[in-house]
Amino acid sequence: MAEKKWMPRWFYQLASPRWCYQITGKLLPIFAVAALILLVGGTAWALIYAPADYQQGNSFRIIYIHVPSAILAQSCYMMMAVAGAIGLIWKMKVADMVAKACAPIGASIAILALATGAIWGKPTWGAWWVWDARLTSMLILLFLYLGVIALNSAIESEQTAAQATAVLALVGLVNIPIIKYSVDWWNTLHQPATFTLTERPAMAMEMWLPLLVMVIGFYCFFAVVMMLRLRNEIIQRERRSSWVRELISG
Amino acid sequence: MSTPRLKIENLFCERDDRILFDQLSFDVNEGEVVQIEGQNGSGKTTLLRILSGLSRHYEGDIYWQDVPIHSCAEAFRESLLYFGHQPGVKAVLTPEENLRWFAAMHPTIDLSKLDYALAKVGLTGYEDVPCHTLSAGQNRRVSLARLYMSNAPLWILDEPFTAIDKKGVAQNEALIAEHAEQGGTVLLTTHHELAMGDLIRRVNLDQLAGTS
Amino acid sequence: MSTPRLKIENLFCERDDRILFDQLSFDVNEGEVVQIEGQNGSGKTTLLRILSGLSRHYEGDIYWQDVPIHSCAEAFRESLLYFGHQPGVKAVLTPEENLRWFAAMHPTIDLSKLDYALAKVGLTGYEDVPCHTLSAGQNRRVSLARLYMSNAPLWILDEPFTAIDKKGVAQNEALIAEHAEQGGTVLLTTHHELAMGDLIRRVNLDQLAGTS
Amino acid sequence: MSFETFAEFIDMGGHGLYVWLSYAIALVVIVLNIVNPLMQKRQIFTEQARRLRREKQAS
Amino acid sequence: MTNHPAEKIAVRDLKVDGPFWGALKRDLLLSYRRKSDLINPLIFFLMVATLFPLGVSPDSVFLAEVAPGVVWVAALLATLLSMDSLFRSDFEDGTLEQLLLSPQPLFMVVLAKVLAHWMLTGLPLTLMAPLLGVMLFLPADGMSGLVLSLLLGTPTLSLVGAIGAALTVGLRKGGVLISLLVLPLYIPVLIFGTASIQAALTGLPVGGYMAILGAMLALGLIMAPLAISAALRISVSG
Amino acid sequence: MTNHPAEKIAVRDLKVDGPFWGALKRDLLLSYRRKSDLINPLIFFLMVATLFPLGVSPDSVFLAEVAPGVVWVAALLATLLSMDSLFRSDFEDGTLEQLLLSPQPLFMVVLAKVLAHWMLTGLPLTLMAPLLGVMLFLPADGMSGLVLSLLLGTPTLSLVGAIGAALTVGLRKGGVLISLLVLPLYIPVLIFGTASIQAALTGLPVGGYMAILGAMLALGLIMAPLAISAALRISVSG
Ligand code: HEM
Ligand SMILES: Nc1ncnc2c1ncn2[C@@H]1O[C@H](COP(=O)(O)OP(=O)(O)OP(=O)(O)O)[C@@H](O)[C@H]1O
Ligand SMILES: Nc1ncnc2c1ncn2[C@@H]1O[C@H](COP(=O)(O)OP(=O)(O)OP(=O)(O)O)[C@@H](O)[C@H]1O
Ligand SMILES: [Mg+2]
Ligand SMILES: [Mg+2]
Repeated sequence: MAEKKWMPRWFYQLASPRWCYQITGKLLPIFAVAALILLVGGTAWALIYAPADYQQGNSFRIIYIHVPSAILAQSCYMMMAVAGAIGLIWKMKVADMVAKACAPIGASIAILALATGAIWGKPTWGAWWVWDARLTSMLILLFLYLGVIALNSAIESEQTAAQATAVLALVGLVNIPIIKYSVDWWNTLHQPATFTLTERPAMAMEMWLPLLVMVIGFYCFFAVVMMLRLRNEIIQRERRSSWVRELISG
Repeated sequence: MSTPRLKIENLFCERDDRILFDQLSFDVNEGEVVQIEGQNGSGKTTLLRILSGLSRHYEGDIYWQDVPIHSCAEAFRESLLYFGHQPGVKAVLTPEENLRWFAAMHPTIDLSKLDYALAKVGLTGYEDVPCHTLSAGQNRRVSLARLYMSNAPLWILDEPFTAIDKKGVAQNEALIAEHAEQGGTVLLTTHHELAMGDLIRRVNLDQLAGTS
Repeated sequence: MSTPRLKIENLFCERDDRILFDQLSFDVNEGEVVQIEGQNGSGKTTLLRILSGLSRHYEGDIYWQDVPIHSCAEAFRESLLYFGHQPGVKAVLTPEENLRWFAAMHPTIDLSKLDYALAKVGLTGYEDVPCHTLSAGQNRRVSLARLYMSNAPLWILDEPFTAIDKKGVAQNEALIAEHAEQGGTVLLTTHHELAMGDLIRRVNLDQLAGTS
Repeated sequence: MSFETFAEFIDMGGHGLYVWLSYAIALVVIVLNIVNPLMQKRQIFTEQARRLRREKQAS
Repeated sequence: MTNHPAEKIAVRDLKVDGPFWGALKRDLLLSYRRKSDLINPLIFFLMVATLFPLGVSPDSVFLAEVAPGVVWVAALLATLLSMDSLFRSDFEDGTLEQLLLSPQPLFMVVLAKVLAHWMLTGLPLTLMAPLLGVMLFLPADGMSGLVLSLLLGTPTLSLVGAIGAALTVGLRKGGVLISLLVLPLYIPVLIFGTASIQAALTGLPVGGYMAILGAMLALGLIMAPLAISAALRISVSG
Repeated sequence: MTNHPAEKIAVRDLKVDGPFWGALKRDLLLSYRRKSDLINPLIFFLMVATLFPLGVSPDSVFLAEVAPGVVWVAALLATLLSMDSLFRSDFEDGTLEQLLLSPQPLFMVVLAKVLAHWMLTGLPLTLMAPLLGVMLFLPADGMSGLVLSLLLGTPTLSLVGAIGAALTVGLRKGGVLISLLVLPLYIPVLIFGTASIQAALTGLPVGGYMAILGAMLALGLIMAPLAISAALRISVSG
C-alpha cells in the first residue's frame, strides 16, 4: 500500500508474515535451549542451594516461581497492547497475530502468579486469599486478559477480532496504572496492612541471583511459546498463499 | 472525458473461504443507474456495503471522483444515501420522528420536504403512529421516504423494493430514473424485473464468482 | 359437495380505529391456491396471522373442516405450515440445525428429506455455516426448505418470495402448484406477479377495506 | 546445599505441600503452554493438507 | 467448492427428536454456540464476589458474616437479569411463532426451555458457590447448606422468572418490567435460602428449610409451565 | 379517514437539529416512549436496597456500615447491566449503519448517546441515592459525599461501559461479554467512590477523591468517544 512508503526496511520485513515465519524458525531453537537451561538450572538452584528465609523458612522458595510469573504477566500485557496498537494504526498483520498470541500466554501466567501467591499466602498469612492491593490488581489483570480472550474468540472475522481486541487492550493499558494507583490507596485506607510485600529486608545475593535466573528463564520461555503460537497463526491466516501451500504439501 | 464518479478497481472479496468476487472493476458515471445482479448469496449486499464504506473486508481500490475513498470519507459520506437490508427505522418512533432523525444525521436530507415525502410514499395519516404498528411494507416506505427528501448525488439501494406493493415499486422506479436524469448516480440490487429498460447498466456477480 | 377445508365467515378486524376488513367470508378447498392481495398495510399479514391462530384480534368465525378453529387447535396445528414475515431461523445455528429443530417441533416435517430440501433451495455446501453469515435470501431459503419436507395439507405463506432470486421464485411457485395438485391448500400473499395463472384464486383486501 | 537429607528436601521444613504444589502447578502451566500450540500446529497442518488434497481433486 | 451430498446423506443421523429433547438440545446448542452465554452467570457471580469486598470492606470477619446473603442475592440477581432474554430472541426472529404453532404440547417445550435456562445459570452458580464462599471467607460448616439451598432454590427462580419473561416478551422493552413482576415472587426463596445457610452455620437442623424450598420447587414445576404457556400465547397474539 | 396535509405543514416545526441535539433528543424520546426504560435503573437500585437487608441482615448499625459500598455496587451493576442495550437495538434495525454513514462527526453523536444514557441511568441513580442512603441508615454526614461521588463517577461509568458496548455490538450475544470487558475498568471508580464516602463519614476531607473522580471523568470524556467511535466502525464492518 502506498501509505507505507516512508517506513524503514525492517518494518517492512517484520510486516511480512513469511519473513517472520522464517526468522522465528531460526530463533526458536535458541530460545528453547536457553529457556530449558535457565529454568532447570534456576529451579535446582532455587530449591536445593538457595538458603531458607530466616522468617518464612522454606515456603519462601515459592518466590522463584511467584515473582517471575507476576512480572511476566504484567509485561506480557504491555506487549499485547503495544502490538495491538501497531496492528491498528499501521494495519500490520503480524502485529495483530503477536497480540493474539500474547493473550492466552499472559492469562495462564497470571493464573500461575495468582495460584502460587495463594499457596504462599496460606503458610504465611494463614489464608488463601486476602483482599490486598497487589493481589487485587493481579486479579484484575487476569480479568483484563480474560476479556481480551473472550472478545477475540467471540468475533468470527479474524481482522475484526484483531482490531476490536486491540482497542480493548489499549483501553485496558490506560487503566492499568489507574487500577494500581487506586488499589494501593484503597488498601492503605481500609485496612491496616498486616503484611506488606515491600517491607521485607533486602534480599541476600544468594537468594537474589537464582531469582534473576528464573526471571530470565521465564522470559525465554515466554518467547518460545510466543513464537510457537505466532507461527501457527501465520500458517492459519496465510493458508492460501503459495509459500504456505508448498510448506504444507512439501 | 470527465472522471467517473465512482471507480472500482480490482476489487477482491472473500468470505469463509469462498471468493465472492475477484478482479471486479467498473466505473459509474453521472446519470447512470447500475444494477448489481446475481443470485442469492452471490455477494450483492457485500459489494454495496464495501462501496458505501461500511465493510472493510476487501482488497483493491475504490475511488470517489478520483480520490481513494478512505482519504475522502467525509466528503463521500456527504454525497451518499444508503438504503440497506435493514431500513434503519426505529420501531417505537413515528415515521415523522424517524425522518427528523435522518435529517439531523444527514445534512443532505431536506426536512422541508417531509410532508411531501410522506404523502408520496403513502403514509399520510400515519405520521403519528409508532412504526411497530405499521405493516412490513409501510415500515420500509418510511425509510424510502428519504429518497424524496435527499440531495445526495449517489444512492446505494440494497433491494429497495422488498415488501413494497406494485404501485409503490412503479413509483420508486420512476423516482430513480428521475434522479439519474438529473445527474444523480444510483447503484441498486433487486430481484424485481425493472421496467427502466436501457437506462440501466447491469453488473452480474454470478459469472464473476463462478457460481452456477 | 364436500365440506371446505377452511371456512371464513364474517371476519371483522380493526387496528387502531382503522377497519381492516369487515364481513370477510370465503372458503378454501382442497387443491386450491388462494392469494390474499392488497396494497401495503391493507391487512394481509393480519389476516394470515388470524387464520393461523396466532392472533385473536378478530370477530367472526373460522372453521377448519367444519369445526370451529379454537375447538380443534391441536389438529389444526398439525395440518398447518406457517411461514411468516420473520422466517423463524436462528442466526447462530446452521441451516441443518434449524431444520432439525423445525422437525422436532412439527411431526409433519419429514427429516429424512433434509438433504433433498437443502439441495432444492440451493444450500448444499452451506449446511454447516451459522445462518447469520448467510445472505438475506439464503436465510429465508432455510425456512422455505420446510416446504420440501412438509406433509402438512395447509400452507399459510406470508410473502414467501421476499429476497428470493428469480430462479428461486420460479422453483417455489412450481412447488406450490404441485402441492395444490396433490390436494394441498395454500394461502399466500406476495407482491410478485405469480405465473400460476388460473390455478390461483384471489382475495383482494383493498376493496374490502375501502382503501384507495 | 541447604538440605541434609532427601526427606528434609521433600518436607521443606513443614511447608513441603505448599512448595511442591507451587512448583507442580508451574510445571503444569509450562507444559500446557508448550503442548497446546504444538497440538494446534499438528491440527492446522492436517486440516490444511486435507484442504489442499480436496482442492486438487476438485480441479 | 465441491459437495458430496450422497456421502453426507449416508453418515447423517436422521433421528427426529421429541419436543422436549428437541427444545432442550437446541437451547443448549444455542448457548454453546454463543459461548459467552455459558460463562455469563459465572462472570456475574464472580463480579459480585470481587466488587463486594472492593466496594464494601475486605475484612474477613465481616465478609464471612455477610457471605450467605451476598451469594444468594447475587444468584437471585444473576437469574433475574438473564430472564429477559429467555424468550426475546425467539420472539424477534419468529421462532416463538413457530413454537406456538407446533402441535407438540407447549408444556413440555416450555419446561425444556426453562430446564436449559437453569442448566446454564442456576446449576453453574450452584457449582461455583463454594468458590465464592471461599473468596468471601464463609466458614466450612456453611458450604453444604449453601450448595444445597441453591440447588433447590435456583430452579424455582428460573421457573418463576420465566412467567415474567413470557408476560413481557411482546412488549417493545420488557427489561425492567420483568424485575418488577418477578421480584416479589423471589423474596420467599431468598428468605428461606439464606435462613437455611444461617441455620447450617449455627449448627441448627436445615431439613425444614430444605423441605420448604423443595415444596416451592415442586409447586413451581407443576404450575409455572402452564402459566408460561398461557402467557406466551397472550403475548404473541397482541 | 381524512388528512389535512396543508394544515399540518403550517403548524409543523421544520428546524433541523444538529447531530448532537438530534441524537440526544432521539435517545431521550426513545426511552420516554418505552417508559420502562426510565424507571429501569431505579427499580434495580431499589431492588438491591430491598434485597440486601432481607438477604443479609436488617440490623441498622450493620447496614449503616455497608451502605456506601452497597449503594456504589448497586449503581455500578445498574449501569453495567443497562450498557448492553446502548447500541444493540440501533445495530439490529440498521440505524447504526446510517449513523456511521452520516457525514456528521461520530464523536459528537456518540457523546450525545452516552449523555442520554447517563441522563437515564446515572442521573436518576444519583438523585435517588439519598433515599437509598436513608433506607440503609447511612448517617447524614455521608449524604453529600454519596451524591457528589455518584455525580462525578456515574458519567465515567457510562463512558467506559459504552466502549464495551461498542466492541460487542456486532456479536450475536454481547450480554455477558460486556461485563467481563468493562468490569476491570470500573474498579478504580468504585474504589475512589466508596473511599470518598468513607472519608466523608469519618470527617476527612473529600476534595482529593473528588478531584481524582473528576480527573477520571475528564480523561474519559476525551478518550472514550474516540475509542467508542473506532469500536463501532470495527464492529459494524465485521
Ligand atoms: C494470590 C496471591 C498473590 C499475588 C496475586 C501476588 C502478586 C504479586 C505481584 C503482582 C508481584 C509484583 C511482581 C513485580 O512486578 O515485581 C509480587 C511480588 C512479590 N510477592 Fe506476591 N502475590 C501474592 C501472594 C504473595 C505472598 C503470599 C507472598 C509472601 C508472603 C508474596 C511475596 C512476594 C514477594 C516477596 C514479591 C517480590 C516483591 C518485590 O521484589 O517487589 N506474594 N506478587
Ligand atoms: N459476516 C459474514 N461472514 C461470513 N460470510 C458471510 C458474511 N456475510 C455474508 N457472507 C457470505 O457472503 C455471501 C454473499 O452474501 P451477500 O449478503 O452479499 O449476498 P447477496 O448477493 O446480497 O444475496 P441476497 O440476494 O440473498 O441478498 C454469502 O454466501 C454469505 O454466506
Ligand atoms: N400491532 C398493531 N397495532 C396496531 N395496528 C397494527 C398492528 N399491526 C398492524 N397494524 C395495522 O394494520 C394494518 C395492516 O397491517 P398488515 O401487516 O396486516 O399489512 P399487510 O397487508 O401485511 O402489508 P404489507 O404488504 O406491507 O406486508 C396496518 O395499517 C397497520 O398499521
Ligand atoms: Mg443481499
Ligand atoms: Mg405483510
